Amino acid sequence: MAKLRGTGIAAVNYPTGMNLGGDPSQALIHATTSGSFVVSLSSSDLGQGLRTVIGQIAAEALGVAADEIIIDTADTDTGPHCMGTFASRATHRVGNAVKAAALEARAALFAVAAEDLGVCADEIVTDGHGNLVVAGDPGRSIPIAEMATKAQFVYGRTIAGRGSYMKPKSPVDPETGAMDPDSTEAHACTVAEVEVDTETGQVAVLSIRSAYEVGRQVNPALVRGQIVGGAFMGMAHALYETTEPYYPSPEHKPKDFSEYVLPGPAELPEIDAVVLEIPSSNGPYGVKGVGEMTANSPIPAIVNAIYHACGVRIDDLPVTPEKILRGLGAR
Amino acid sequence: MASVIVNFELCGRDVEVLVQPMTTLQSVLRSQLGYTATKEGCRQGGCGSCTVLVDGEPMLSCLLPVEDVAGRRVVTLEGITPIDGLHPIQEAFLESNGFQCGYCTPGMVMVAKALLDHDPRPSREAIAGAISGNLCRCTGYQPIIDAIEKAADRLSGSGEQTGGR
Amino acid sequence: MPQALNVVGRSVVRSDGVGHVTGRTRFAGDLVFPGMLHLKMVRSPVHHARIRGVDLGEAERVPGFVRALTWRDVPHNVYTILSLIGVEPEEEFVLAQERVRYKGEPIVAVIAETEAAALEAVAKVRLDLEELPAVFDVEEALRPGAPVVTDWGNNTFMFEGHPSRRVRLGNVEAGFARSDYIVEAVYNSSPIEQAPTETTGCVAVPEANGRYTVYTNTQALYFSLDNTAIILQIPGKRLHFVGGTVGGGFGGKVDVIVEPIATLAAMKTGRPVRYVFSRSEEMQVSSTRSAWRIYMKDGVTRDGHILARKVTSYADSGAYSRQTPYALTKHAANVAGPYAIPNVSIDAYCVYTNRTPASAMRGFGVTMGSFAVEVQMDRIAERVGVDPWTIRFINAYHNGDLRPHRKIAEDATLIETMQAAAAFVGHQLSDEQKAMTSAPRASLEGVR
Amino acid sequence: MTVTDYFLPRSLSEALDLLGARGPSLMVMAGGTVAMPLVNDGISLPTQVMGLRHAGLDELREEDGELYIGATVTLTRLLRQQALPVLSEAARNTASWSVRNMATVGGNLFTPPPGGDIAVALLALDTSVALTGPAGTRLIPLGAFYTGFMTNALQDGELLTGLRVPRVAGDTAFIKFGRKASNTPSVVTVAVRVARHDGTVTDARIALGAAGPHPLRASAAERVLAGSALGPEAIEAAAAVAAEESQPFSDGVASEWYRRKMIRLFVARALDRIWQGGEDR
Repeated sequence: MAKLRGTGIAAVNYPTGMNLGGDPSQALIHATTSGSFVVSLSSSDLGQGLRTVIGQIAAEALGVAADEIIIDTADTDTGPHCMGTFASRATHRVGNAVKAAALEARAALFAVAAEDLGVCADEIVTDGHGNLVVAGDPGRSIPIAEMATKAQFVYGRTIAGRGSYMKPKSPVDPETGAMDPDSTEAHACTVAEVEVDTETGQVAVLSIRSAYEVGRQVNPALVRGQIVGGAFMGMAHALYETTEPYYPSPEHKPKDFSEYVLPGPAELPEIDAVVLEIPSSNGPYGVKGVGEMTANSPIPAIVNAIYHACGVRIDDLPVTPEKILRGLGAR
Repeated sequence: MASVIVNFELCGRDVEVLVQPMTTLQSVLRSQLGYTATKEGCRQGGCGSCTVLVDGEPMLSCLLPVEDVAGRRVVTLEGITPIDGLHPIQEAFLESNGFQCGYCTPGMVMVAKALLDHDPRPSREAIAGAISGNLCRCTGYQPIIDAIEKAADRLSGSGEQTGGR
Repeated sequence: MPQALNVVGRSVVRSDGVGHVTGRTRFAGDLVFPGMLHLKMVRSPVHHARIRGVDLGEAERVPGFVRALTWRDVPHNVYTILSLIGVEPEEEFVLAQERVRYKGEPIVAVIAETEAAALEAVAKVRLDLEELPAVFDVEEALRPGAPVVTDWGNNTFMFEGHPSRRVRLGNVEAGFARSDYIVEAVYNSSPIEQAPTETTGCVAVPEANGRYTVYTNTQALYFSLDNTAIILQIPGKRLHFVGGTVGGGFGGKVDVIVEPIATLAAMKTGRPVRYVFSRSEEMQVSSTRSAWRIYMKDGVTRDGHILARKVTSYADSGAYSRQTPYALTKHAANVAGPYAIPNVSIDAYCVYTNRTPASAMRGFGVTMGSFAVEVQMDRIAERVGVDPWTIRFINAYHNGDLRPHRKIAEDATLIETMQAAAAFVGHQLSDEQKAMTSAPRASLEGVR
Repeated sequence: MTVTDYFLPRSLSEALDLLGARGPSLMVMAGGTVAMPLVNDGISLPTQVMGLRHAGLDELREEDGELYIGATVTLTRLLRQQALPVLSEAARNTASWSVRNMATVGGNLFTPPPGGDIAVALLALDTSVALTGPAGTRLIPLGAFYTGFMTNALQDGELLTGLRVPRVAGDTAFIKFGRKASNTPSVVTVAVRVARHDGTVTDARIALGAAGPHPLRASAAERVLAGSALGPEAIEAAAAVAAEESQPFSDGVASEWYRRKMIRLFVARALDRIWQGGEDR
């Protein structure tokens, strides 16, 4: 029984946001009487942590702690329009909208704080710890929470903001394909190690190690979650998954998880990554989208590693043990 | 058709339900009793998201006629969640980001609970084996195994123990 | 000077985490309403057929049966998924009318007091179908004489007058002529299911004020609302969509398949209606990542520069195009890869077959393109006789480069990312590779 | 269909009475891991169902060197018993923990291929099944229980009540090969038992799962081994014959072509494991 090891790489780019643009997202923010902020959206959290990440962006812009943000999503009666959670767009698009709304709310807060502190609004800064401070005069400050309460009950003012972000829709030239397909691009390079059993054709993925460049990370733990989960999904795509096991024949279409073959926890390889942060020019705080791309580079990296291991190049996904055995037999 | 009355213990309290014959425990929990932590991912026994403990053993509530658990002790995720705070297993899942969408999480936590009750210090291989019937499409399992390992550390005393009962 | 950040960049604990680990997070399918009815679908048992008749007689006699819906009940019986962003044609029926074009296509919606009654009634609907020849292979589907899936005589989607989404830069034939090597391969993938743990579903509830609240796990709340309003021909203000908590999406919950019919059922019965896919529906009927066939031909110089790339891609859209045309455009924009190639010709076809319709999935249009490109890069490296890292450094795009879609690159970091990966795994790069950056080239000579 | 009656008999006689009274339209279910998915999806629409979970058929005991396994003994209990490690091994490689807590040994005999891994191990051990009807219990070899794809030797009014695993000579090996390491449908399941005397095979069993319409024995391959000196040559020959005589099928997990290759490989690997282990005890 021969077990052959090999290493493969792949390097990819991935666009952030809907191809060609034209995909708006909007946000509304208002302060509560106790100085927390409600962010109203109609954006869906698929599990990637949209609520958390969007809350962090709002908190950053407002100068408050993340747990002062209440995310109210998703309800079409209360949340303004969002195109949807797909196309690696949410952190970029919704993030930009929320940042804009937060800055407007911040300006409203500063205006009333200026009145309260007897200074010009542009003399006020946030200290990152929930306080409004007169620049150059740290002694003169007021907690944001207290200022928000006073805005309601003493000054009768609304601390609120609106935000919207849309990259205008661009056309495609039907002859040349000239188009503007992205807002920014993230990158990944993955190195996969595999072991091929030449008698069964089975592939064990030993490791998937990657470098990612995803602009600014809003929440590194959640970025890592996407990278690890995406690597596993990429491995599943590369080696196991198909709704048409004999494609293009429609026979033997799986109907449940016993027939639709997915790797399980016992197939988990070592998955690790290093992340570069090179801020984008148009994402909030320089973000790029990372949600979708994480399954992409592992697939060719694994397929290239299989070739390196046993000299069989399979160009037909998924790379099942049967295809490898047939490939070994044909050599 | 005549409905039938079934009594069983649910999370420490006695419940009595009136059901059509062979209604699943899953359906009773979710639709009649409001115990919606028990999820519905396939009703085929293939995803583990409806896992509950019956007399301490993990079982799939989608495959269990509720009549079969008459007189037995059923524990769902609601039953191990303290009123305030979290069970150490839940805390470990939270800290390790052992979930993304959260849909498989109740089943994962219930299997983890049963595993740690049987084997307080499982190897990573044993953890992977225990959760092999629980599908997670988001995380790639790594953070889930991390979370269960962390919970084992805490519950068996090498880490600080908080919350839970 | 970059501002110091206080919250962005920190791994704060997820704000919905406690809900998830306690199971208190509420998903759409967790909701139960008094008087709630259940909707199950009668689906085509064959891949392609003319519908001669539907007999509901026996189904109507099942205890608990409430009513059935056929295409005649649907005010505007076509899906309009991309019409909101201007992509035509409207071609997919909400409930099949004269023909079914894939196995599993919905024909009759059955509404009953319990799920069991709905399932029994579904089993008792009699379909009279005249089976038609079916086509499953993308290239076969494009040949003359192939069974026709669409209503317009061929199996091709038209992109502004062309049967493919085209990208043209330079002159590929001239590029091939100047090349030392030609590297050609064909890459295939079969369809993949998003397989979220929570299946697609919703509950539609009539409200006292004449509106309908729809609790749904859609990835796009307004998109679903607007499409539902069009299909039901009611003003959007009568709809209130609530969601935001999705038990895994991966693109599979963008299709607006369950909400319109569930809402119609609620309108017709005056009661809350639950329509949640079974796992087998999610597996067999919900849209997939499409299958791809990608022909790739590259002209390469002896020193490893790719001079020309010609790509012909076919996406197997299945019986309806849903969001696949969008993916073809995205595919065409990206299938040259993160490399500087002066002559590019891409034709990407959206092909109809008698298969479950494909639609969005994570990496839509790009995932299989990246697979093809990156396996192709290894083929080129082997042909040129350099290692896989080197071929990628030689061809990596820089800022300032003209991409095949004619946008100037401005966020290129492939080189830095590869350098980081090499360092991470301990691969030794050459001094030249280590010194490279994605900064604009000193002279465009380098890119020819 | 809406079930109108769900019976949970508390004894075998009660179960037999119900079966007699209700006839073949009474669906019989034990652990529910095969039947309930079909009911949940509306593929199976029974009106009357009998669950055997509380019918007292869950005895697991050793007597006179035999292991008696009640039909509703769960796979978890089979896994934990120590009398026959090969059965533990088979149970460990079947389904997931939660399913093993519910699925029964008897039910495994009714699981369509590629399921039925426990039955493969039982076949290699010359197991008999006890079929009990109004007239009493008859014992038939497990191999005779299967009559075709999803058909068996049960007669109207009979229940499968238990299994008798005799004390048999020889060494055993069990290998389940699937697409993944655990909780996997079988590509092929192999159980072998080889008795030897002074290096010569005196008795051999080769049982296969996912290699035909039901778990089956590769009898021709067994004959190749019998009387041979167990070693690479005999192993290769037996494996080749086993692959040839089996009737593998294509499904979503593996093609017929691949299954046949793997039958040959894993019969050889299982026999090799016995050969490498040396002659027993």
